[in-house]
Amino acid sequence: MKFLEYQVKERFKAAGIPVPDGRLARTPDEAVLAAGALGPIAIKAQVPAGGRGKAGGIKLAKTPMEAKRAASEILGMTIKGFKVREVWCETAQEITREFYLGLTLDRDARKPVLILSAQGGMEIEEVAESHPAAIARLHADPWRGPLPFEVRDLIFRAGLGPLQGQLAPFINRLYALARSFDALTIEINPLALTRDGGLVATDGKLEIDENAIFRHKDLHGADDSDDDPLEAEAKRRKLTYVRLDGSIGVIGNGAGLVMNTLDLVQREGGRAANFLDIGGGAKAEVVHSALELINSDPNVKGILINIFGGITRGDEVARGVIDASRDLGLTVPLVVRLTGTREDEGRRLLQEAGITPKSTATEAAHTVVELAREASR
Amino acid sequence: MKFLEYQVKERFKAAGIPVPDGRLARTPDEAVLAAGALGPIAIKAQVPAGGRGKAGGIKLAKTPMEAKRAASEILGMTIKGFKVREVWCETAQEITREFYLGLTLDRDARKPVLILSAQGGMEIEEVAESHPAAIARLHADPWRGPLPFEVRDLIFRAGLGPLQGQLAPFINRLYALARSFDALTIEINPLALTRDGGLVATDGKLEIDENAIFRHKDLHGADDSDDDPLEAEAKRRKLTYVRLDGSIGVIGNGAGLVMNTLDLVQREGGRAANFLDIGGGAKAEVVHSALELINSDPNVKGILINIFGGITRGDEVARGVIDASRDLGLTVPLVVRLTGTREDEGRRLLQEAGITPKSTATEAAHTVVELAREASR
Amino acid sequence: MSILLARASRVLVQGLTGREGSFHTEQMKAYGTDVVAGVSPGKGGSTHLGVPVYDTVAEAVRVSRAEVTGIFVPAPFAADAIMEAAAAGIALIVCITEGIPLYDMVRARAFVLDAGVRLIGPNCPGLVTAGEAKVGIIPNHINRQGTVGIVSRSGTLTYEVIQGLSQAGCGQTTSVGIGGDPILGLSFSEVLRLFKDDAATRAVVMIGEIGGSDEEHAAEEVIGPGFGKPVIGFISGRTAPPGKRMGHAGAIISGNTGTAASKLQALKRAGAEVCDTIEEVVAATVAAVGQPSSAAPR
Amino acid sequence: MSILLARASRVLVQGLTGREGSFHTEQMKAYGTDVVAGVSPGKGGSTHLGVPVYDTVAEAVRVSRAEVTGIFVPAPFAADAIMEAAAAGIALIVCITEGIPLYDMVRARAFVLDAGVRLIGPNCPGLVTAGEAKVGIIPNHINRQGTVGIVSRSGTLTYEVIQGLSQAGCGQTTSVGIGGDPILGLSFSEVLRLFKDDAATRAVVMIGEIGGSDEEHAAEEVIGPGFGKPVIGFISGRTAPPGKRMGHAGAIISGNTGTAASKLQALKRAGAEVCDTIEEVVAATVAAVGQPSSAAPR
Repeated sequence: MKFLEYQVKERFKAAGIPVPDGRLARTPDEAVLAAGALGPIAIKAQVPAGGRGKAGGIKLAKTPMEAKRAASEILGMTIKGFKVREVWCETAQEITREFYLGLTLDRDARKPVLILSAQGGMEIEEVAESHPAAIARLHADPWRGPLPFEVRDLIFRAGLGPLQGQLAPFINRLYALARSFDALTIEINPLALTRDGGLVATDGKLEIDENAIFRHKDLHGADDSDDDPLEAEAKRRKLTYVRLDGSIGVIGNGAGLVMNTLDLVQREGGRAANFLDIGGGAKAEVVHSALELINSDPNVKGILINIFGGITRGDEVARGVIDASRDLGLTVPLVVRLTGTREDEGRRLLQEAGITPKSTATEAAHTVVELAREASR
Repeated sequence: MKFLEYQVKERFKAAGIPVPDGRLARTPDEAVLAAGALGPIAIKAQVPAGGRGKAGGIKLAKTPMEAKRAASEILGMTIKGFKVREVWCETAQEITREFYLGLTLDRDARKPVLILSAQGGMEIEEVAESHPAAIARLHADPWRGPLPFEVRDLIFRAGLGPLQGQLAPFINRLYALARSFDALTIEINPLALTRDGGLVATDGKLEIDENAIFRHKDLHGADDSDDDPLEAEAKRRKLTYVRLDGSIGVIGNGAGLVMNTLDLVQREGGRAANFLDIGGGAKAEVVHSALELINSDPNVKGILINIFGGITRGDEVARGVIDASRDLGLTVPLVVRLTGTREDEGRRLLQEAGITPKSTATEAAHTVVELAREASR
Repeated sequence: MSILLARASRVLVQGLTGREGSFHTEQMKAYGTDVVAGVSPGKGGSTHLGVPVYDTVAEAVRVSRAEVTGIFVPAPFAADAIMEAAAAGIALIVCITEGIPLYDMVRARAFVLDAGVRLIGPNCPGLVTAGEAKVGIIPNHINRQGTVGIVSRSGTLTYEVIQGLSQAGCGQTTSVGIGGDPILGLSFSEVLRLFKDDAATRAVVMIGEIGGSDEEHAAEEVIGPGFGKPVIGFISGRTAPPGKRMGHAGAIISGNTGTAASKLQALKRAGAEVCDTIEEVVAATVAAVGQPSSAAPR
Repeated sequence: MSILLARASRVLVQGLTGREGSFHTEQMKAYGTDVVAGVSPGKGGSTHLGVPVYDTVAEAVRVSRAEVTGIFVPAPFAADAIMEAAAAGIALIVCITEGIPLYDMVRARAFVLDAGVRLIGPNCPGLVTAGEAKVGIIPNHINRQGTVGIVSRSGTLTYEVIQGLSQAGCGQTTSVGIGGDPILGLSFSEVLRLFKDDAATRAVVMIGEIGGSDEEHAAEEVIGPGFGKPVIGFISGRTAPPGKRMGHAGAIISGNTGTAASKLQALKRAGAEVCDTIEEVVAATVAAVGQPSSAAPR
């Protein structure tokens, strides 16, 4: 789950991490009110994507009139596919230096890692590549968290020793926030040193582990798929779905198998319209729901279902396919490959319903690409 | 730092551990009001000591009139040297079983240990000795705390598996409370199972690590020395003081050395009037303050100062002794033994002030006992 | 011979009485696995599917002397189940459960490491020593006893490879699905080292996927001239669009490592034979082990 | 020879620039200790008492190759200082600080144990290898080189014994004050084992006190026929009134151990010579090592 900048800053503030004063505006007039209340402000497009600045999604406004003009320009823009519906108006900061502070899970080290750099701002990834020594890292023990001496050491290694007293609580609060929200990634960038010597989080990112959402049922993040009705619908159906740019609808169980199915479709000269993983142990209704979703995509010219059951049972899959075929009145060719747990029963059910399953994924991919090509002629 | 029952229960309640409803009463009339509001109540003397029940400090009252009589009897009692100034009036519980749940620091294991027994109540120490298997223990890793499976295992080992769902949160909250208050000991005894199937803490104890008081500056515990003016005064002066029943005032640095000085005084036929450890690195003012305290004790017939300086410096001690002798106009014999760091300077200062220090503790103990005996004649 | 699991292994099932636990315990028993105990807190003292049930793993291990556990408990409780097994002295933990919060796994993995215990998974299909025993959910009928070791990050692709090899007459020693989550127990490197030391294993098939850099590390640290056995490699997700997430966070592409290209290159550099399809994997493996194993399929 | 500390030991001081740190660093240097670095966060790059100061222990160790540290930082920060030293690869940590919260110490001690590092203290006087080096606050002039090892829980009583022995012409190998806190690093058992293996140590004086059961454990586990050297024991606090205890938890855990009687009995049973006064300890030790050491006092 991802969050918009202002949602992240609300959480920072609640966790004791200073952020600039700000207000949300959905219209240019609301931005005028914000400028009236706050003085000179930065007006920032609220979209769940990076690179807003370069796209013109951030503007400074010294007066309410300037705020109106800037907000008018930004509201309604499309940035990386996301329409700007809200802007965050916050007190403009007099910044003397910009740092980077982030936390992510390092899958190789299998630990959370805190990252601190005296060279913050937009180019942090470039810094990481060109001056790796400018990026100080601290792998926290997952039980102990970052200890005071480790945080001190991190700060001195980043060359920020003189700011130790101010930075250490920032780092501890960031870690506590990450833990309490099961954050996969949390970033303060830039972490700004202002003219008056204070530290303030002028931008932030937060992404929460979807697996841990059951612990955070009251959290509402950014809807990062609201501009794609199919992705939104898939989310509602709790299906792991990603839209792609081809014409073969792909349904499978297990990310590796689905990814491999995409590869096979491409080898056969086709291109997948989507990635859809029904996961392990899916019931007939899930298969039904997945087929219904794919069938509603006008780009789809053929559907490939590739199931190798372990925890998923062949009979459940077959029932879902049969019911969906009957209920949906499919007009595009459907190719099913079914093997694994309860394979015999599943295949028998399919045969009885007039669907002949393929026995290998390659054969199934070949057939669906062929049939889709014929159907399109 | 120790707490009275009602102070402990306030903390339990704040930590989510259920306790009976109750009110504090300082007069029999307040107890009447409590009985009016709560119905049948238990009236319990609030003193920082165990064994109240046997001493008659706990009575049941079914009516306000009974409450008045019971409170009149209990208020003003003296239990283990503590005068009863307050009673806690709480809703009488219909108890079907009594368990024991406690936490302490196990110095041998060097870990916190949770203790759970299905046989709670007053006789828990006897149970520990006669049926050690009836006492289940869990040594928690100090970083991880008790993990869910460990708590489950503790409950099953105590034979309380059927109450697992209710007990586990109790145990977790008790541990969290101990950690957040730096508790050396925390106990729920009895932990009562009531007729309606609920668990409630009907009595509790809490003792906090004095070394961690700097983290809990807003905490106010039971003043467990308020009946001894000298102990109260020592507390105000931040001196480690324990009143004993002899006549030789003893001042030393380091608990081991002071304890050994008590042993030596006894060997020489005297008895110490107190234990007073000025600790490591004491300044002249601390020595002055300690001497002033001991001199104010009418039981003291002779004073023995035994200092072996490591982090404590002989010159500082000497200055404190000299200033105090001058300011206080001591009327009882004073014997000083001084050696260790800056011994020469300290001894020289004392000599100049007319005090001849002894060089061994045995000699000093012998001398002070002799002089005190002579002075008492 | 084989690695990690054998006919004599005494197996515990955590979450035995649940729906998945019950179904797959029956399958494991049908395959010949010696399931000696189950754990379901509060159901201690009962029997389920002919297996005695205990309240805690500690008690189950004390009584049954189980050495291996298969975990089928729901995701919110699975990390705790892993740690319970590690603390009770289980030597090999196989966690099938999918969807465990990553911070839970980070802690559980540190715990397991401290305890010196092996963990496979989570979010994995488990492992089979062909013809001997199975812990997990790999379908029984596809395995065939032989000389090929399999290690894979993908559950379902593992089945593809096993089935393909078995149908080609090329059996397996042990097939290990290490799981697709970002935070895992055993890595490719660790399983490959075990195969290296297993006399019965004559070739190893390694099925990776995009994300992370475990494949790269295995290529650099383990595969190579010293490995002494042919390694046939395959990476799925080559046509996945960069940056989009594919189900497991494991497929997030990070930095320059983690891409299919980086992994394929590392495998080639280490001397592994890299294939484009599962069919090619099967063909290359059959060629590598000489002739099809003569053992009967089961 | 000696244990734990020698003339060649490279010593770091944490809290070097503080009042106590400064005073005792001067004393340590005066005794001949090789103080190679100090740590005071924020003062890195400066020099204090001729010793280079660093911001972190990691940096100090990297540059100075310090192996032993003496900690003189205030109680609220001392547990963190201990862990910093352990993480930086220091082999022996000596924590003088008094008044460290017990939960802090419980955690720090677990950390130190995980790191495989030795900790002496806290709330201890440190140690001296007579004539070679000192870390801590034991007065310099009382030590005399010889053949007696001393291990003690009491700070000031340690000085009594050292001085008594030295004045009787009976020098020491190493004198170790393990500290009087409930949660300690090295126990009596561990130090006694070191003395057992030290060829130069011909007898050991052990100064215990009431509370805990470290003395009992040492008597049962280490002292005894296998120890091979005379042990002279002393327990202080025999006339101390029993503590005012709240609750039962402490009694459930420690039962009847911890009293002076229990400790004296355990020591006697193990064959230690138990004394009533420090003078008796000195006399018994002189008798045990035969004749006074001939080394000059220093």
